[in-house]
Amino acid sequence: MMPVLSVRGLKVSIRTDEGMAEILDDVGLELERGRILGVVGESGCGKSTLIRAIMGILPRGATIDRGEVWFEGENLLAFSEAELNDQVRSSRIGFIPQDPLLALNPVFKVGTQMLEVMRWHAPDAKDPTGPRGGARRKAHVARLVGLLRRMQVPDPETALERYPHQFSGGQRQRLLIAAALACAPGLVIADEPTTALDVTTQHQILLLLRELVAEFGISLMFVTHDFGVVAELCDDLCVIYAGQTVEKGPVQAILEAPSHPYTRALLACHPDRATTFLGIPGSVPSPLARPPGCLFAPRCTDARTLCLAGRPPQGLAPSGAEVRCVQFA
Amino acid sequence: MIHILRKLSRDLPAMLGLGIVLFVLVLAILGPLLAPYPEDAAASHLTRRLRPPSAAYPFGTDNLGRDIFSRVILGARGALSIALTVVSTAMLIGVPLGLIAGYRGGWVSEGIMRVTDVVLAIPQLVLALALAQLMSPSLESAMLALSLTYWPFFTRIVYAETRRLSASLFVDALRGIGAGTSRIVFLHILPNALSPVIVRATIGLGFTILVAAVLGFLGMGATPPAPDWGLAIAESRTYLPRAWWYATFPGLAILITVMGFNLLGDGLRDIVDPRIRRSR
Amino acid sequence: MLRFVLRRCILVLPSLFGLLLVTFLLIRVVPSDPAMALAGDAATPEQIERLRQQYGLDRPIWEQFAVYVGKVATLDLGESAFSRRPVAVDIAQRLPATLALTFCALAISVFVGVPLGVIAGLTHNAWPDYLLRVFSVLGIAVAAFWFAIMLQLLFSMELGWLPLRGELSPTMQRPPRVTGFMVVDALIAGRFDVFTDALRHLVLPAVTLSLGGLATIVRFTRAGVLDTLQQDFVFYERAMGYRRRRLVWIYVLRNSVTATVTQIGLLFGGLIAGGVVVEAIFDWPGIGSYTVQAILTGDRQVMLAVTLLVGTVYAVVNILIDLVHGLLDPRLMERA
Amino acid sequence: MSGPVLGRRKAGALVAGAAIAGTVAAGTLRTASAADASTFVSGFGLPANLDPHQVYDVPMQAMMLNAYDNLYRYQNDPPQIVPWLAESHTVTPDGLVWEFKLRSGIKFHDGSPMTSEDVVYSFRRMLALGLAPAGAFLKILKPESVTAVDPLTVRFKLETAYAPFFAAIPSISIVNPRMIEPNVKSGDWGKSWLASNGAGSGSYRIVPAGYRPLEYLDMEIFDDHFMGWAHNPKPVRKLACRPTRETSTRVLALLNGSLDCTDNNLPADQVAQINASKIAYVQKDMVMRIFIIRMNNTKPPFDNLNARLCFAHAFNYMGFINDILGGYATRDPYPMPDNLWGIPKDAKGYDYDLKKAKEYYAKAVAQGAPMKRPVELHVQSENEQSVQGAQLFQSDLAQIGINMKVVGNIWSNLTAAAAKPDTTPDMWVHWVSTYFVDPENWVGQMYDSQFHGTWKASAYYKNPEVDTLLRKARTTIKQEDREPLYQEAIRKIMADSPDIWVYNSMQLQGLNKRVKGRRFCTVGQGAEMRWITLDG
Repeated sequence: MMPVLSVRGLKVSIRTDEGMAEILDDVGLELERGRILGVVGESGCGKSTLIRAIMGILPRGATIDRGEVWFEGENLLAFSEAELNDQVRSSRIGFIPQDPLLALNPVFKVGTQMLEVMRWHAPDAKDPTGPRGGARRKAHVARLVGLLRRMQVPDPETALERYPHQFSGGQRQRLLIAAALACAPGLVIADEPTTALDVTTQHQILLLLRELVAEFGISLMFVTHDFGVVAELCDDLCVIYAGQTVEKGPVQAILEAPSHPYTRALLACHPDRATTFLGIPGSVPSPLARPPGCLFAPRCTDARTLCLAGRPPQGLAPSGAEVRCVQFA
Repeated sequence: MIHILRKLSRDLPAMLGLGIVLFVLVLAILGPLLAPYPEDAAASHLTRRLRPPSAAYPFGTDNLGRDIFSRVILGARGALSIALTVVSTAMLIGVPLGLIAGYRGGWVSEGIMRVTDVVLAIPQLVLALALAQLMSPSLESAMLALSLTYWPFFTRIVYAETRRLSASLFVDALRGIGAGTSRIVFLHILPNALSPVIVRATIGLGFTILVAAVLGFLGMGATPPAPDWGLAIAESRTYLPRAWWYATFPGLAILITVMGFNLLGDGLRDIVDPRIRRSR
Repeated sequence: MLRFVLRRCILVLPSLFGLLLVTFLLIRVVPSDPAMALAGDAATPEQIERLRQQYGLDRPIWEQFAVYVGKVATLDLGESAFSRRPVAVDIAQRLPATLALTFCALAISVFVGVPLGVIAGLTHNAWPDYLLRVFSVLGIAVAAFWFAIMLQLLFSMELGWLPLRGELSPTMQRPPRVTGFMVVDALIAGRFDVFTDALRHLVLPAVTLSLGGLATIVRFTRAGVLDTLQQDFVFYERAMGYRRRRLVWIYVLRNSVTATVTQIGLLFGGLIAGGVVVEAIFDWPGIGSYTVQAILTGDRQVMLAVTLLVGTVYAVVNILIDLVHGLLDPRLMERA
Repeated sequence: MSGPVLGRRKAGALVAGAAIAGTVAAGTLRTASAADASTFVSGFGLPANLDPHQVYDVPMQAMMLNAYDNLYRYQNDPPQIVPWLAESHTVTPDGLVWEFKLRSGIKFHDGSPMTSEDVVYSFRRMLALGLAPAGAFLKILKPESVTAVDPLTVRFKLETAYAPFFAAIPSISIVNPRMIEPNVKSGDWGKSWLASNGAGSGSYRIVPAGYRPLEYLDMEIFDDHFMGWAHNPKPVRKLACRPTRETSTRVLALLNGSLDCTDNNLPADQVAQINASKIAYVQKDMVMRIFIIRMNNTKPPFDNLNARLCFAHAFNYMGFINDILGGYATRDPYPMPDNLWGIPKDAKGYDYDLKKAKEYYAKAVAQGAPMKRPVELHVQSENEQSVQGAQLFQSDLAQIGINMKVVGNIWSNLTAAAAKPDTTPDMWVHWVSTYFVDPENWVGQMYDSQFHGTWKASAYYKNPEVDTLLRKARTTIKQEDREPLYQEAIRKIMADSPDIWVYNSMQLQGLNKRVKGRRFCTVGQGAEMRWITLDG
């Protein structure tokens, strides 16, 4: 079966004051329909840039040097900004941001913001035969209220009339999940949506997401730095280090037998909640000056001379995971 | 500092501003050496009144036959000194008041900020004109009036910054380890509050030159025969529109100088403003 | 909301009182003799002495101040030593002219400055931004009077499109005074010829006066937009596929104009006093020229009244500004 | 590089301005259709308010000559005092009792007839208010001494003989008590009402709704004026006074036809440009308005005659008059306008001569005068001409070693300061205009020590012989008896050189070429509209 989302060999660099920074070097991942893909990496590894590249919202000065982003059989990189806006964002790819407080516009009512999205991207938005104007808006409101109720937001009818700061953190995240689903997209990208929440709320949100994937028939790309979350939620896993996919495959397989030394080191540090990476000696090479060999080699306990010679190729590990390490080449 | 300069060097308008400011500074310092007719600061030559620009007088001559080019150069010193005097006086008054009001809180703060409000409400021009009357119009009266009306801007900025900083963890920690008030205020809060102050000051320098020119226009600023730019414009009014050069060149001098300070100030603000800094 | 306004209004009173006291003392130390001003050029010393007693100018200063405050409380601003008309009447006649001019200038500043500021912010550190920054600074730095004369030369003399000076053509019959605003009164009287004539007279002074404010508004809007563009919600809104124009002009803009609105409040007070030069060049019959006249003739009652007026306008505008802030950002209203 | 090229390149964007200025000068501009054939748009200044008994200055003269009438009026150039409301007058030989006979059939603007009672009311009102125009009368006339003998005869009984009495009669406007009385508030003689309204009989009627102090004033023709309109078949029917503050606006407005005349103080440097235009020209008229640099004779070194003579020889009179004023003034070395009677034929003033100035400097120093003391010259900042004169003086004084500082000041401060000798500046600059045509207006009030404390006498000059002469001249009735007294006084004053007398003014007024029939007189300065016709 063709994956919903497939990223191949993506390379993105950004012009900075100090020179060209290679944020993404070689990222590849696949997300199958109806599954949940966890994308894991340290902060600064390029996770946000990956999301931005998929959505087509790269910061000024950033260029895609190489690679492909296939979504439902179309190459998103070939889309113009207007096409992305018209045909992809919200309507086909929903987005759940990291910090629900900062992501909502503080000076507009929640309803205004959500309806603004639906006005342009809801399934009936471009339907010339469907209801128009006030009637269509009414339909949108009804759908939103339904969604909010499903998300267990209290008082869903009045919620639309309130401002973001009048909700608690967990409620805001539920609002954003509802917003992501409002236009019935096939794919939802979630950017560390639980980081800002306390542990209990975090757990509730994860449960909710798990249910929604099945209920709404969506595929979910879940970006996080937290292996614990991945273990709880995801079907597949993609580990990114210094702008490269180093290991990808089914979650179960990788967690049981991590193949790449980086994945191993991560899991060794904090098998459950790998939120800090202090356990790995050395530091990530600067994106301004990537060494020629394996990017993890300077920190790798198993590094050999071969590792410094050139970028290691992808190989298949016994666990079934694709791994970027000379051991499996 | 090096960091700021390097950032600045990438900001074209800001570099333009810096260039202008340095140029005016050179004019102010070396003016009498650079002016072709330095004696025209005071002399008058009735036989060559109101000549249009020519090779001998690139900017033309004024109503007393003086070389406008020389007078524009000679005027830089006055313009800069009024700007520097006003802004530094305003800072001397405004910054400490802002620190006190921001750090102390309570009725002291309330009192200071109320007074600041009252002063902000005094129309600057009215005060300047009234003082000009009181002291007989002169550069000094104009400077005093402008200083007396400009300090609240600094008080407000420093007050806001101090309030923000003194609520911060870092100052809390200092208090915790028993640092004295004056130590906290002068060594820790003031340097942190300084960048918006510097930005405001840079823009204020330009602003002051302009208001001084308006006072000159109303006959309340510098007194003749000082080679003051604003005064020259005021004097030129009688001869417009025929003697266009008389108003134009001093006007350009004001325009370029004020522009220089403002571009520099804007550039600095972009660099030191932490919120905008993130984008760069 | 009503409570908020009331509270602010009451807080303004001590400030105005302080303003009045400061101005009163300040004007008292000015050497020109109001009695002499009242008596006129050809007056004899006896005439002057008589006026001094008549107007209580020989009384102690605190007594004069108390009398004055009592009168102000009943809206009696005294009599101009120069025109010998009640100051309140003069101000009532002139204030609409200045307000109309100020308002138009401000409208130009806002409707031109905000879009330009947004464009500058969107094109941060690219050519449009550089150009707009330089031009906005030019707007602040150009001497208003020079610009005014250039406008006169171009639009009144060379092209003949707009009138040179004044508020209304001399041949026009003034409409009956209802609001005092020429443009409004013309409409009330159904006189469209007067209406267009008055509007045409407004253009050049308003454009001249708008320059400084325009530049300020461009700068603050630019800074606000730059600030807002850094916010997470802008990325979120783009990711959600907000239409580009609506994103910028509705969702970003409303978050960006807080500082601009504050500046409008500061500008308004400045414009009223700063209209002096513009009113002089275009012979605009407003408060600015009145103030200069009062200062040149040592007319204390007028100087006091004008200061009080500008202070009041300043305070009122700032209350309005706070209200606008509240409307723009619901969080502020709740905090207040 | 040739001059113009340099200018063009350097001026950059401003070339546009220059080019426009050039075309304006060339006269290729459109004419604004601001005025129609019966509306005259006047650029004369407006008085502080409209009450002729409260204000008396040059703008008031221009206003009241149109809105009000006087018993006698100055006409023509040189000025002659001619019967106006009064058809004749008599005076007793001792000069104490004056009787004026009114014409019959004079109507006020409200249609009511003017009688001698109205004249009595007007003079009593003027005296009761005691403001500017009353200055000449307060000491010699009591309100009850003005009486109506019969409906057409008014009698004035003076306290003492006062020769300038008759000369000052044209300064008093006759007002209509029937319009004023209903508007009187707490015995103010209708002061606040008349400040914004009209109650006269003059050729033009004030339109109260068209008045805003100092900004604009609309007047319309009074068809029933007692002199009739037979002399002028096509008079100005609407008079719109639109004073313009800025010289540049004034000139532009004249050049585009939106002003029919400017005020009388056009700078000489604008003359050529206006004369080059197709629609306007500059009218030059000699008036009686002298320019003086005052010296405070009580402050050293000005208490020393040689010091004063030194200063008097250091001013470049002809340079100032010829170069700065473009020759539009006459050198007037006397304490009086040179076109008035009373000047001694043999009097010779002082010339610009730095060598002589140096000699006097040395003499003054020898007598212990502190010539090294920095002195101040106060000017009226808003008046460009006085500022230029001061700077010229300054640069010459610097050559002979005198340190003079120019101080900008304003009229109200200066007149206040002049009230006491110690607050009066070392030197200051002002003009003395024609309030009434009599030597008393100049030399009499400037150098009689009884006027010390008024700005006119701010030299604080005191010479008992001069006092005696001036006082005698004041109470002597016949001009031929007064003339030698003034001549003698002036000789003595000039010998003492208390002030520096510079010039007598030529007034420059820009006029639209459609303005015909203008009559000039130094009092009113051509503002009397009843003579004017608009061409086309």
